Amino acid sequence: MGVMTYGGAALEALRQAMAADPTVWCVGEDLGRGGVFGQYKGLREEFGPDRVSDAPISEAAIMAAAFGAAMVGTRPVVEMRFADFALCATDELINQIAKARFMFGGQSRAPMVIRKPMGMWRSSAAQHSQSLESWYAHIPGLVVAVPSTAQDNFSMMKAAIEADDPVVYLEHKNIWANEGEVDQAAPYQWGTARVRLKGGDVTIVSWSDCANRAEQAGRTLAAEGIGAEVIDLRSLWPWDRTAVIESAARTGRLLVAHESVAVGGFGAEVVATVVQEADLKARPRRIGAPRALIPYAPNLEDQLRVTADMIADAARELCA
Amino acid sequence: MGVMTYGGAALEALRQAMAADPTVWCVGEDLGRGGVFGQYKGLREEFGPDRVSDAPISEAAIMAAAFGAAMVGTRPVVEMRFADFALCATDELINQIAKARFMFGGQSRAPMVIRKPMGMWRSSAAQHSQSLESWYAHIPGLVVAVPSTAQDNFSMMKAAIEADDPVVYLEHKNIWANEGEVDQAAPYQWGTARVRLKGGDVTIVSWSDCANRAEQAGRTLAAEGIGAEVIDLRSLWPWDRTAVIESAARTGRLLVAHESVAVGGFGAEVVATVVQEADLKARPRRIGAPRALIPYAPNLEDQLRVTADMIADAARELCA
Amino acid sequence: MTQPNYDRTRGLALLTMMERIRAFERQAELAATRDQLVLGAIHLSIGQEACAAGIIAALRRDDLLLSTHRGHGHTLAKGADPTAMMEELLGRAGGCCGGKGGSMHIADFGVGMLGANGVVSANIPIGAGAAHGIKLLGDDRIVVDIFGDGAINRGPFLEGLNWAAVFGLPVLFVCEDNEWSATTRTSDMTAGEGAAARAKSFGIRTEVVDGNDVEAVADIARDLVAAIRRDRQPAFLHARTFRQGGHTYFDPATYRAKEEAAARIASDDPIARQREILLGAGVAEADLDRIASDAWAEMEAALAAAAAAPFPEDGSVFADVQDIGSPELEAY
Amino acid sequence: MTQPNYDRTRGLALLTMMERIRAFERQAELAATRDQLVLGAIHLSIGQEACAAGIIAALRRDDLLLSTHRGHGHTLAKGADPTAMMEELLGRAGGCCGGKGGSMHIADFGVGMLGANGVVSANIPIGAGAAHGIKLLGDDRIVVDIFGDGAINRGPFLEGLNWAAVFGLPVLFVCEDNEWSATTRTSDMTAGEGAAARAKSFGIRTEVVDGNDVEAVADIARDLVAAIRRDRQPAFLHARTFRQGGHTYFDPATYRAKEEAAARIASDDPIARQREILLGAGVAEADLDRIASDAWAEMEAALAAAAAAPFPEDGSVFADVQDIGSPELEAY
Ligand SMILES: Cc1ncc(C[n+]2csc(CCOP(=O)(O)OP(=O)(O)O)c2C)c(N)n1
Ligand SMILES: Cc1ncc(C[n+]2csc(CCOP(=O)(O)OP(=O)(O)O)c2C)c(N)n1
Ligand SMILES: [Mg+2]
Ligand SMILES: [Mg+2]
Repeated sequence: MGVMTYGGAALEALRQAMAADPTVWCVGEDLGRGGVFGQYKGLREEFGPDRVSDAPISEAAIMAAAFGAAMVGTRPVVEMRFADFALCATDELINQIAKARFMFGGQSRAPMVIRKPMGMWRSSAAQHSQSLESWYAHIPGLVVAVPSTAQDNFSMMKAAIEADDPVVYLEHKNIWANEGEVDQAAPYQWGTARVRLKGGDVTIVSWSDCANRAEQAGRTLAAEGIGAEVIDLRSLWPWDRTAVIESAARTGRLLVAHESVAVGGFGAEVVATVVQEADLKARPRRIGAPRALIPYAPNLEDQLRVTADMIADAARELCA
Repeated sequence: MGVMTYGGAALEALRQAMAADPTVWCVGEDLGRGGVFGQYKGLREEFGPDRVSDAPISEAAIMAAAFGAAMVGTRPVVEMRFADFALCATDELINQIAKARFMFGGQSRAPMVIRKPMGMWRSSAAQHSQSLESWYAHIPGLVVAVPSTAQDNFSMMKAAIEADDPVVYLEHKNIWANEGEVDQAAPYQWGTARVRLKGGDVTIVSWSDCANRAEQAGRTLAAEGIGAEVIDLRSLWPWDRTAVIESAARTGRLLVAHESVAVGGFGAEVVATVVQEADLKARPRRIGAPRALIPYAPNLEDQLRVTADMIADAARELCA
Repeated sequence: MTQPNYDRTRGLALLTMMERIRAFERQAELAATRDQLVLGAIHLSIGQEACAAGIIAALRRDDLLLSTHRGHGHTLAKGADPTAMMEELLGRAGGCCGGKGGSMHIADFGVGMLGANGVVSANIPIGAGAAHGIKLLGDDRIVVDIFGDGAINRGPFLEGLNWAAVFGLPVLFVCEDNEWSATTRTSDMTAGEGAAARAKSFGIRTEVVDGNDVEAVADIARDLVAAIRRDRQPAFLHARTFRQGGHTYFDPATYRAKEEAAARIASDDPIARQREILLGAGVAEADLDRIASDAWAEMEAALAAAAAAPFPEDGSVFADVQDIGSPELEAY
Repeated sequence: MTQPNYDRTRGLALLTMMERIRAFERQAELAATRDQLVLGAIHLSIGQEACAAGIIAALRRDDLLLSTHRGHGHTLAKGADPTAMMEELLGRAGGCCGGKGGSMHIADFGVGMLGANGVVSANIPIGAGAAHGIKLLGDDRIVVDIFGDGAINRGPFLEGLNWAAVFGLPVLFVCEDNEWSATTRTSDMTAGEGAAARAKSFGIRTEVVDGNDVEAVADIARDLVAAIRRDRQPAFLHARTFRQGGHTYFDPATYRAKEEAAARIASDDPIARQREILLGAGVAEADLDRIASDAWAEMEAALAAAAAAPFPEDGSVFADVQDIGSPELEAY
């Protein structure tokens, strides 16, 4: 146990994996200097430039080359810098990496971790702020990780590197410095949610940084006597249908909150799945961003933010 | 009025728009010879090579160059050949085209029609068969068209070319030859569904070719005395929330069917929206493809197909 | 007039491989047109056999190969079993991809063939990446990465070549230039002097070869492969050939004058040219004919076997999607 | 030692523009560091002012310009109002993009500046497309499309240049080579001889210029712009310059020796160089100093005005998303 930051926890997991397995390597722009958010700090010094590889500004080639190297038996960790730039490598991820094993009849694997820092972060504007986790959840062949705490960014990074599937690994840019206790021995199982708070009145489902806001809302509600069960999905594929359905069936009320655009967001999947499997006491609710683009001005950016207050308000309405 | 094919109707709408407006032009690979599915047949002869432009195999440049040309006042119709290849131009569509007007504070427009023939079609396998309409519905700035009939492929193509927004125009590859009556004067309003069949027992929502299968299912059900209201959304953004909510509230039963992968599909959005606004008699249902990749072998391909029988079966279960 | 020290054994082997490829392609075409056993598109390499045969003759079995939608010839040359290949085209369980990939995704990892690709140009940086993996693993294999003339107009061409040169990777890029990009003349859509000029701008050793002269292809490929294996640096080969048929088997190629193709076929068919060379080297015509008829018989048998082979089990559609998370959700 | 027919008026105008750009950048930096009024990243073009001033001096106001994340200088040179630009950096309602774009998306369509771009290389084919549009509309404008040295390693570089050459489009591509790609030396990640060699491989007329010599930049730009306007064919300019500061205003650039930058700044600052030329041409030092102090005062006032300007109305976040379909759904 020990306190780590969200960013530092993933760095430590990566460091340990690289020390344990010589086929693990990282590639991306500026990694030699530690990466834009320091996620690779010190790794070049420890493992050398071949295993902590700089790259040309060529997201498509970073993705494709890492895939080629994965097919021959290495285990690349791919850095996309901002999730938005990963769109420059969409054919590579969707048409190649996600499909290769299947379309070649099981002859190949793509054990890759594809890191795409996402989310709103201090006036980064429309091309540096997106959250597209629902896209990846829709694509067969991909695993989708959305860790929200230092503990999970340690255990899930470890699991992602160990996985033989391509893992789209979405860290939230706003919480690199968040601190938390990390038990390095804690097991992680894909598709298991973490119950952040227990409660009997309303089930609040969330992930990524929004799960932190949901927990905060849950604490506020608890102080008011409303028992919110706050579930952090942690991975969107696979996702913990069982935990969510069981909880929603028990509380009879479901609220899903995420930072990304509500229309076509993964919240819709959660709601649609639950209502197919359980009867609720109240109509379920989703909170997400309006279908608007992310602006630069701080006050405008705030218009699109999903806050703990909004989550608490919606939960209160649901329980009213 | 007159009979047209689904493919021919869009061709005629495009021809008329080009004749009426000299700023409308088309660009894509092999267009000079009519396009891979004949969607541009005869246009080069009529309008010349500048306005029916071949292109290098450069989807990213086709998209970006058309966007640049749109910013200076032309109205490009962009051909992506197979929706899958459009993934080579994802940054261009999502980070550039969808965002430009907003991030430049309203200074620019991107009046573009981006044609992406989609869907399963005779053993085209994993890289030539995808349906990713839910992706585009999730992206602010984009209009998403999913026409299913000759009439709609005429009226919606016309409306798409007239629109000042970028329209992702998803035709289904399997139905180019489907015939239907086309009233060229029929008005089309974005975000209005077409009620294919009226009925009081169950609401079936669908779009694209799957709407044809849903209608077929509805006819079968009608013969059995089950009144299915079959709603063809026609566009996914905007989409006809009002019609769907009203119908589902009336029938009390909701089934959504689409060809694309169910997990994270737009069917989830429809279900989640309805249950937030209406109380149903039965738990709603979605039918979509499993989260599996599209195979080559015909019998395997059939495993992923959503058929009229499946839709009818689900509707019967819902009404039981 | 063949050189005095002409290597007949190699010459015959090259012809044999070309005949086998052509016979495979003709049988595949029959499977599609006569037998209606192929539903998806297939892209034939008739007229381009010298590239496959000549280049891949220079490789070891453990070397790696990546190819395009027009990849049957390359796959066969790398050593894949024609029956398994034909089964793949027919979507059968015994196909080299279990019937899941079909013609455009044909692959046989057992012989180092890491897949045909349905997305033009996509295999270029993936191949560079396979070479990157080899470099990290530290062995002495090399990669051959084949693509068409149309592929040089997509970004992955630039990104893949730059990558290979920057990291010093053992990969031979081959532009198999058949002059056509589907129904468009590639030259109409390509600026500058094309593939070789672009490759040189990355500082990569670049050679141009008559891609219908299988001996010339084999010679230059041998040199380039040896240099790559020794120096661990990329190289580039621009092989000029000609697509004798349509883009797909069902494309009648009405957009080009029939005479154009006919003249090229008559004057510049790689198999006919190699037969001439071998006749000049004293090989009996009957021996050459036997090579052709053996190849034909082999591929006829491959098609017959494939046509009789079972389709995949329905449930296999859920296999090999991924380990984590079930692709099959009962709910839908 | 200036040439006898040296054009002092032009020389002073070029200096003035460079001083204005530098003053704008310094004020922007103060806004970020001293005043904490800029939340997002800003990328300063200090040391690179000669490219902006020299190239854009050759343009008409109705010509078009596209730029990158490091686009303040280009935008100012094209004629944008510095107060509106500063307001944009501070996210204010009066910003040239209404506060929605910020530094990385700065644009002023009124003066033909079609936007900075946050995605490296993305503006290359978009600029080619703007020229394509001009060709279709049939007028005589031209497009200047500026990008960095790092951008030549992304696919859009190839696709955009090929496009412009194939379609014969009036566009001047400018690689403003400051030697750095964020924290990486571009030369370490770039194969071959770089930008000019690649451009030539597309058969595009290509020139290389000392990008810190504003007179040389202006001369070559004038020639290239005239040729493009006349011949309606693309051209390429590789301008060598140097990024004096970090990648963003908050990057201390610890990855390069302080002495390296210091030496370059001392010996090769474009403003200092142009002052030398003008002094040599007999302009009084006091006149040159006045140009600098006027520029400083202008930009100080721009920052003061911007800092006092109102933020956008909250509701404007829903404006200009699209016409069809409301961005604001009450349900969520
Ligand atoms: C990215 C992409 N765009 C378009 C296509 C459609 N397409 C398939 S083959 C082909 C022509 C390719 O030409 P070339 O690279 O010269 O290969 P060839 O077919 O001549 O072997 C095209 C455009 C594709 N498969 N992928
Ligand atoms: C596609 C993409 N990848 C990565 C980045 C992150 N990034 C921003 S600027 C930059 C360096 C660009 O170098 P160069 O093109 O030389 O321009 P300069 O910053 O030197 O002006 C990088 C890598 C980006 N904006 N877009
Ligand atoms: Mg070709
Ligand atoms: Mg630079």
